[in-house]
Amino acid sequence: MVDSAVLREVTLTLPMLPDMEIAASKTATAMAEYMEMSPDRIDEVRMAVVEACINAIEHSGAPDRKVHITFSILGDPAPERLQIEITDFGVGFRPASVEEPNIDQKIKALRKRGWGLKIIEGLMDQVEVKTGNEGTTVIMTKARQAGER
Amino acid sequence: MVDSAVLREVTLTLPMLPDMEIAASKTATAMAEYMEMSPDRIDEVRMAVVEACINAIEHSGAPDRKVHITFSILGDPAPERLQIEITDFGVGFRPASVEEPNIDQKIKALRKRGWGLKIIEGLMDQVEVKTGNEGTTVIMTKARQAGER
Amino acid sequence: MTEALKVRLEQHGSMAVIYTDGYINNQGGEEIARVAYEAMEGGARTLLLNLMGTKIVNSIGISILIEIIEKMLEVDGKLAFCCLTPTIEKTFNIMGLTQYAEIFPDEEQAVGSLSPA
Amino acid sequence: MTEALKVRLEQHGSMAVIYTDGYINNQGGEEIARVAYEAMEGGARTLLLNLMGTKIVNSIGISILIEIIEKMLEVDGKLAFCCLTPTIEKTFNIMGLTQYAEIFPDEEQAVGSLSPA
Ligand SMILES: Nc1ncnc2c1ncn2[C@@H]1O[C@H](COP(=O)(O)OP(=O)(O)O)[C@@H](O)[C@H]1O
Ligand SMILES: Nc1ncnc2c1ncn2[C@@H]1O[C@H](COP(=O)(O)OP(=O)(O)O)[C@@H](O)[C@H]1O
Repeated sequence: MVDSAVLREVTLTLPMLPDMEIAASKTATAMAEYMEMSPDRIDEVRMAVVEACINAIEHSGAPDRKVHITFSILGDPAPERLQIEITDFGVGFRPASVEEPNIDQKIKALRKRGWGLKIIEGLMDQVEVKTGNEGTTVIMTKARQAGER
Repeated sequence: MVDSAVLREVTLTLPMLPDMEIAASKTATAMAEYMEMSPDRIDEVRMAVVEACINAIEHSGAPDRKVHITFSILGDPAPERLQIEITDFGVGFRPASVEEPNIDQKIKALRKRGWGLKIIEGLMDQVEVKTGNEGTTVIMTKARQAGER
Repeated sequence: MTEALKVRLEQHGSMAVIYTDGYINNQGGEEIARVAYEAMEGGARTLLLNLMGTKIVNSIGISILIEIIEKMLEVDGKLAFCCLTPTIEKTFNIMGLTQYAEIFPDEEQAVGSLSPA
Repeated sequence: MTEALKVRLEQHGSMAVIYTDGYINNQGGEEIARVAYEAMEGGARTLLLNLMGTKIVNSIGISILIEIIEKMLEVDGKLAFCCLTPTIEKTFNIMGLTQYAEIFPDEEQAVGSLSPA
């Protein structure tokens, strides 16, 4: 991945309340459409954003009860990638302790949840999780077109 | 208008760059859909938001080059109204000096512009403009359903 | 960026129909004007703007449409609209634009009413 | 708020089709489960989930679908999907869900393949 300029940056702050992830997904759509990402790729971004927001809402316990999102269009000179940072000021977690979900096990397990991070990783080009006791930031990027990075 | 609680508040910050008003209009749509506003009314909100953003982008000269937007769902206990505040930290203006546009005159005039505020007022239920040398905030609300306020 | 407005012209003698697809902002308005003036130079005196493919406009774009209306009136022509979203129609009403440009629900009714008898 | 998922059931003996319309989140998933278990109690052993009207799902909703699959397998039945958006299909592939629930492009092909011979 080459370094490239931030062409546009939009920030969104959401309350940690049911269905607010949809607002994030619409803003993501607007940014992705602006850079003329293809509809199928936009849809994948939308789903990843929804999952990351739900995680912040469900697991962070952030005292400000807000999800802070930054959408950045990267590229130089033309838009190449959409980067989305989803931050909560919550309790954080240990990614190494998160078990990789497995369908054969989940189909019989009591707890069928635990798919969010795997889905995010499968749908985005790059995903980085920064987490600690001051909170969590998930940074994910998707290129405008398949094959670009 | 009765006082009522803020049920949800979402903030969006946009760079003052071409077409960024579309991101604001999508976020507005998400909020309005959340409260189940009717599609025609949502469309009116969208257009008003676009106009207010364009004004901030075009006229404010704000040194931070950003438009700051707060979407609030008001009601008690159920959502009744969507309030949208669009703020720039720019030069402000004197609303009293803004001439009311008139089509008979505009059709012949050199300057055909000057419709934004009139359109916003026509499409929203309530509009308030606070402006001074620290910037401008346009506060506009639209009820979930016609007849409500 | 954001996909640019697409404009298509169909001219039949003194009647021309312009189809738009996308956001009528500054550039979108300019593109419509370019095509409209082309049609006028080709002899069009009745211009129908079919906005079926346009779900959003802004007041800068509309100002450019007012310019086209002015130019049409100057040559004793006229401009009309069809297939507007309810919000765009409401906006044109708020502006009083309907005094200078008729609005039709669909193209058939527009053509029926605008064609020289 | 946000319009709740709508679910419609069509049952023909041991085959049932569930149509969804809207967001499959927690509540949406629960609603599908409720209708699915109703169908199973009514004798359904093959369940087709037609997601034509669903453009977005989340992983909480999908977990509930996994629960339904488990319940179907327990009674030697099966669950299949049709009319998925490319992203939902990709997500089910990422999860490996397709090992336990077949995916069909449309209802006709699903019914053709699932109906008892
Ligand atoms: N923002 C977050 N704050 C705290 N913990 C998190 C956050 N995101 C994920 N986690 C932890 O990682 C686990 C796995 O998350 P995920 O894969 O999304 O599945 P699920 O949310 O269904 O459990 C969660 O159960 C939680 O313990
Ligand atoms: N956010 C703002 N900051 C500074 N001036 C503004 C702002 N919004 C509106 N104005 C002033 O009010 C005038 C009228 O605005 P408007 O009705 O939207 O029409 P237009 O933008 O086409 O001029 C503008 O020309 C400008 O002088």
